[in-house]
Amino acid sequence: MKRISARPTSVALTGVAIASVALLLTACGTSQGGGTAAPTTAQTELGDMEGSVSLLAWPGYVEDGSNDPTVDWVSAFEEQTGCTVTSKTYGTSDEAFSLMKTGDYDVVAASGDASLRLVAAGDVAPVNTDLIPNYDGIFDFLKMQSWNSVDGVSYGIPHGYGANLLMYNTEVVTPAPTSWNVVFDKSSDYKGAVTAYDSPISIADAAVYLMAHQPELGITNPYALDKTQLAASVDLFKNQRINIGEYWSDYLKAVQAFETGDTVVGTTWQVIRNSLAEGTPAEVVLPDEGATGWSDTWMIAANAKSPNCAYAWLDYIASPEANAQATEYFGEAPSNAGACDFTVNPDHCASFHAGDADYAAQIWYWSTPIAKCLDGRTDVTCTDYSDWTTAWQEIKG
Amino acid sequence: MTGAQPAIRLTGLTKSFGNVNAVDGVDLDIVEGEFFSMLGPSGSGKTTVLRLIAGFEKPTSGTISLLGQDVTDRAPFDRDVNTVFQDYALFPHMSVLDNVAYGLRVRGVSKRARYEQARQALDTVRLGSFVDRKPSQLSGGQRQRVALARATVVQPKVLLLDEPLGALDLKLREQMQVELKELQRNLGITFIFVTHDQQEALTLSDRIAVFNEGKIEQLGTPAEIYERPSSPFVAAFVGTSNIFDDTVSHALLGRAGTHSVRPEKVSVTTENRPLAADCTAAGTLAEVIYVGSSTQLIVDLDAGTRVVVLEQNDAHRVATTERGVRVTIGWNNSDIVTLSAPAPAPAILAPHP
Amino acid sequence: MRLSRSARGLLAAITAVVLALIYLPLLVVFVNSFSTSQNLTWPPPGFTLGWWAKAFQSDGALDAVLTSLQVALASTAVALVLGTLISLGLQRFEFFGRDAISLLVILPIALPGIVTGIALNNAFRTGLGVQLSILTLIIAHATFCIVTVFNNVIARLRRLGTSLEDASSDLGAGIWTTFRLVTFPQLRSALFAGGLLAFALSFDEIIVTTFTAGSSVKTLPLWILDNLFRPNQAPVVNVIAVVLVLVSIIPIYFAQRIAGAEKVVR
Amino acid sequence: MMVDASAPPTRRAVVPLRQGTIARRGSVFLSRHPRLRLSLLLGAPLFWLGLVYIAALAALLITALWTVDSFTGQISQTWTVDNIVAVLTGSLYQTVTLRTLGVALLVTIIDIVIALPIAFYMAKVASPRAQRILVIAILMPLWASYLVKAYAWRSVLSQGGIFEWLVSPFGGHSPGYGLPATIITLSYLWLPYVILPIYAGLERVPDSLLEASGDLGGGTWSTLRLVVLPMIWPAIIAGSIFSFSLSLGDYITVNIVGGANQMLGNLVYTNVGAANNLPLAAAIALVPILIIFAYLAAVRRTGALNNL
Repeated sequence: MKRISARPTSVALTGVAIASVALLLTACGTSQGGGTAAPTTAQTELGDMEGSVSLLAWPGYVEDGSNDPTVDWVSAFEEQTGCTVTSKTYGTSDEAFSLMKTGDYDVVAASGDASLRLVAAGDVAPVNTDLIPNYDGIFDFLKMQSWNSVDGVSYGIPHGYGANLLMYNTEVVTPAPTSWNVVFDKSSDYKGAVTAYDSPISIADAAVYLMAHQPELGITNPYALDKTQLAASVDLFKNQRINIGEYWSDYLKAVQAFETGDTVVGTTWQVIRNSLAEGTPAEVVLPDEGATGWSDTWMIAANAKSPNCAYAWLDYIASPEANAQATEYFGEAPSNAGACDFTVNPDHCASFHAGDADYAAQIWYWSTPIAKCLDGRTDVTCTDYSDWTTAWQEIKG
Repeated sequence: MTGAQPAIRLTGLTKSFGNVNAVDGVDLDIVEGEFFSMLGPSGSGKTTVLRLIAGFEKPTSGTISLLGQDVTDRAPFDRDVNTVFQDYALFPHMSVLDNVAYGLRVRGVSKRARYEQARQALDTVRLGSFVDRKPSQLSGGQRQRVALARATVVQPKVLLLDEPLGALDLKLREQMQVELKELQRNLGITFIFVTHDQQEALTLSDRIAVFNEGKIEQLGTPAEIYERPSSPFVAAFVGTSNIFDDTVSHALLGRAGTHSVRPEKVSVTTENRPLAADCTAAGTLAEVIYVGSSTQLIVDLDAGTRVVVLEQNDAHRVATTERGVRVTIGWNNSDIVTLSAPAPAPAILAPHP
Repeated sequence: MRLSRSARGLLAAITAVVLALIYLPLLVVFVNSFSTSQNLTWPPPGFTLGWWAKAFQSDGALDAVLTSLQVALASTAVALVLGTLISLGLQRFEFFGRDAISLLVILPIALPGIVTGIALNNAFRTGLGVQLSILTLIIAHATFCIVTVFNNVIARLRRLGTSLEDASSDLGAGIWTTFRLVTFPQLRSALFAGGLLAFALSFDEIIVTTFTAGSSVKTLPLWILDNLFRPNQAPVVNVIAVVLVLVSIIPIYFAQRIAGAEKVVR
Repeated sequence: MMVDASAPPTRRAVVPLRQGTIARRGSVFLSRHPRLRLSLLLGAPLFWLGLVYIAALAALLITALWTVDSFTGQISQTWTVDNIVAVLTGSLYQTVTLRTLGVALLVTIIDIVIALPIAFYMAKVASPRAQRILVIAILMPLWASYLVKAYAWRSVLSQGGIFEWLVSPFGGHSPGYGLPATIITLSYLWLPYVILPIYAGLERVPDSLLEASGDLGGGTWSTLRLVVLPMIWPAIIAGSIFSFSLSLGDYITVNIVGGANQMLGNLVYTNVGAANNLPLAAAIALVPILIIFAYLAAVRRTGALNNL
């Protein structure tokens, strides 16, 4: 949902969603090595600052105080580096992809799907992490992952991440659930008060559940579903549908519904839990089956006009202070371990499980489902994002 | 009536709306300086002719000349004629003064000069003290005079008036008739006046064209039109007429054709009393209607037709007021008008004016 | 019409109830703008003026209002010109295809916004290969705003008839002069009313806007949409809405006065 | 005598008509060529509507006959009616179409029923002053953002919300989020757009007609039914076009208060906004287009199209 969910993380999801453009991923995906067009060499040393830098990011990743005077981490960067920041926000990954083609931007914050497309199209350059001192502070489990590197070459700096958790009303849902079964097999207990995230990508939530509960389906990656596996996931959601009160696509809706009691159980984000009015009887849990989640990456344009300022921005936004500000503002876990010392809320990192590698390991980060199975299977064709979209619409009916 | 060339010359003027000929081959010369009326019932084409002259409509065929110049294809703003509209069409957002000065304004006359002239024109119609009013603040008669001032201040060669008195009440209308005549005489410009009121046309005009079904039925001075109507239509439309068709004419007058006699030309007396008339007929008094200065008598003739008689209420009036009384009526041969066309049957009573 | 007392009373009562219903949600908005809840939950847990203070410091909101004003003014201006032209053409001329044209004018408002939105989006991007921008947004808005101007102007022209224009032309004014001095002054209030509706339509439009605005163009509805989903901004949005409602009294009041004044004159 | 005879006949120098200026010549030329005048008037707007709008619509409809290559994500321009067949035969689309149509019709009916008495009160009962205030009162909510109002209804209709609080003394309950909430909210949003044309229509009904009907013995109801209703019918239809078509294409309100329901707008939106499947979205968009065209064709004869 492009506008309905303008919050960056959800928009990021949309980005994932939109990138059913599978060609590049397929042809040049991680398993097969870097795209031919992509520059394979990164800058080796830094020069003088150019005086300005142009950023392309999800709304809210680059805040200069114009929306809220107290939310500003751009001014400090400008003072430190002398690089004046001009920023533009985008609404979908497709938009980001085509905007990068204009060559007007030095830096882009890309979601898991767009990032690889940009690499394959040669629009972004490898990033020499040696030139970014703050890279050292990034959690190791976020480095060199499939969505930010190609063939062992880093293409960017991780920004923030989060999981799609299970939230429940502690007064209604007892005992405290540890499994997604409260929203799937047992959802009828809470008829009319169950919620789910309104996006085709949510189908992966069911797939994660099925991985644990129906191993005979052979799901190994929730984003690589063949027809049978998709059908099983869809069935799970169709059974849930009759018990759904409403789907949510923006967290204000979710927050309100939990506060008023219109909703008692369903998928959520940590930030939603944290936004609930004090005294709301609701808790979140990362169920035993694991969960889906997201992670975004800062990248540098292949033909950046101001590569040095760009490097400076990547370093700055990865710094504990800035990383803390940006990720806390949007309610996601910071990527820099040191960020936890700089959050306004001292419990921010704890509540978002930042740096908890075990926790992070249970997260299946959003990827775009494509026909060529992401889990490496070659004997079947996987369902792609448009199949998922159709399926999701049919689930909603 | 000076100019050798007519102020307006219409040649074969035709205007069709769809397959209806609103104006059907009108040829007409209007002399410079005359007060010319176009008279006819509604739908007879008189207003369309006026709009054609003004340029609001384009003729289907035929030409219009203004002082010898062919203006058929000219736009209204390109013709030296001005119009006083039936609804006056005063600009509601302008003051009276601005309304009157409008024609001068679009001619590029300076503000001072045009206001000066407009004031003068308003003085002429005795509205000098109303210059700052809006048209909506004026009475009907005042608006009418503003419209006149507005149309005349630019000194048109020809002034077109489209039933300008139609919206006024009787008293005001009679007053305005006099004023119009005066104005025309003072300005010395050609007036073309459209009306369906025969009385008005007779009162004001130098000449009248009677319109019927898009054609000119008769053209002449008021006296000619009234005294010598050329057709049953004219006889019936202008004033009241007793129209005798072929059969009745035979019986009463002993001639063939259609004839008419004006009610006031018919004398009446009680039966058996002598009547000085070329021709007499006997009948019964059917109705007596008192109309103020005169009395209208309706007589059923033995010959089988009904005749209207108008008697002045003066000293000589025969006081025949009882219905059912036997009477003799009579008229002089010179008062019989031969109408060219056969009378429409049944043709007995013309509409009362 | 002579209505019985009870009938008049009933009508008045219905009107009052519906007005109350109309203002109930606005009251909620108003109250929430002072609520300490960040999530617009009811009943409000506490009172604060903080959102009002925040709203007036928000450059983003101010920029968005300015952008919306720009877009609404520009598209209203275009709609005024095009709407007037069409009305003059359709009302003052007889020709084949008039009905088709009036249907064409109505279509952009009659078809759902999402249809108009994706059609224009597709046409701009793939058909013409233009980048979406504030210009494409203005084009889109003007397209569906034409109808409000058209309706008001053509109704006025119909009522006006042609006699004033005839009179002007008769007095020697050319086509343009007649329009400038006679027709236009008579259309002014109709243009104002149509323009006001067009402005309101454009100012609050979100669906077509979503599909036709360039990514850097943030109109007020888009800003609101963005910010409604930031819990710490939602009450600020309420403040903006309250301010807009209050400010809107001014143009509506003037429109009413013009219309009222005309009614007296006629 | 009213004409001032003492004033000399005003024989001023005749001011000639201005000739020869360019504007003048243009006027003369144009007045001789009404077709040209017409094309000058309609040229720009028709260019705009035809090229910008109709061409865009046509292009969209053509797109419905193409497919998206799921491998490249590009639109492949091979002709196929698969999308249209899918929309026409798919049970999902049928269900959603019926739901959307039902919502739009209900919203329209509710709005008309509410608007009629208010508009009547405004136009025929209220004093001119009250009339002016009422018009302002009806117009003002239009300026509170659509989104803000939809969210306000979300708040009103929530559990423990104002609605619940108002009706619970009478044993009522909030309908919660779902289709009833959607209908309520949409009715609310479009109500001013329905009241205004009906009010304008009623204002055009002269009081003398109502009096004439009353004079001829028509009771209040028969006057309303036989005289007023036929006269304002076009205005009612005009209002209904707003509420009907705005409801038909809505996808935001149903997201906010509609619970788990989706309408046609959501299907279009999801396909174009998220799934990047413009051809399918275009095919779905055909449904509301057809419905609206059928509606317009049906109401055309009432003259409502001239009364929007």
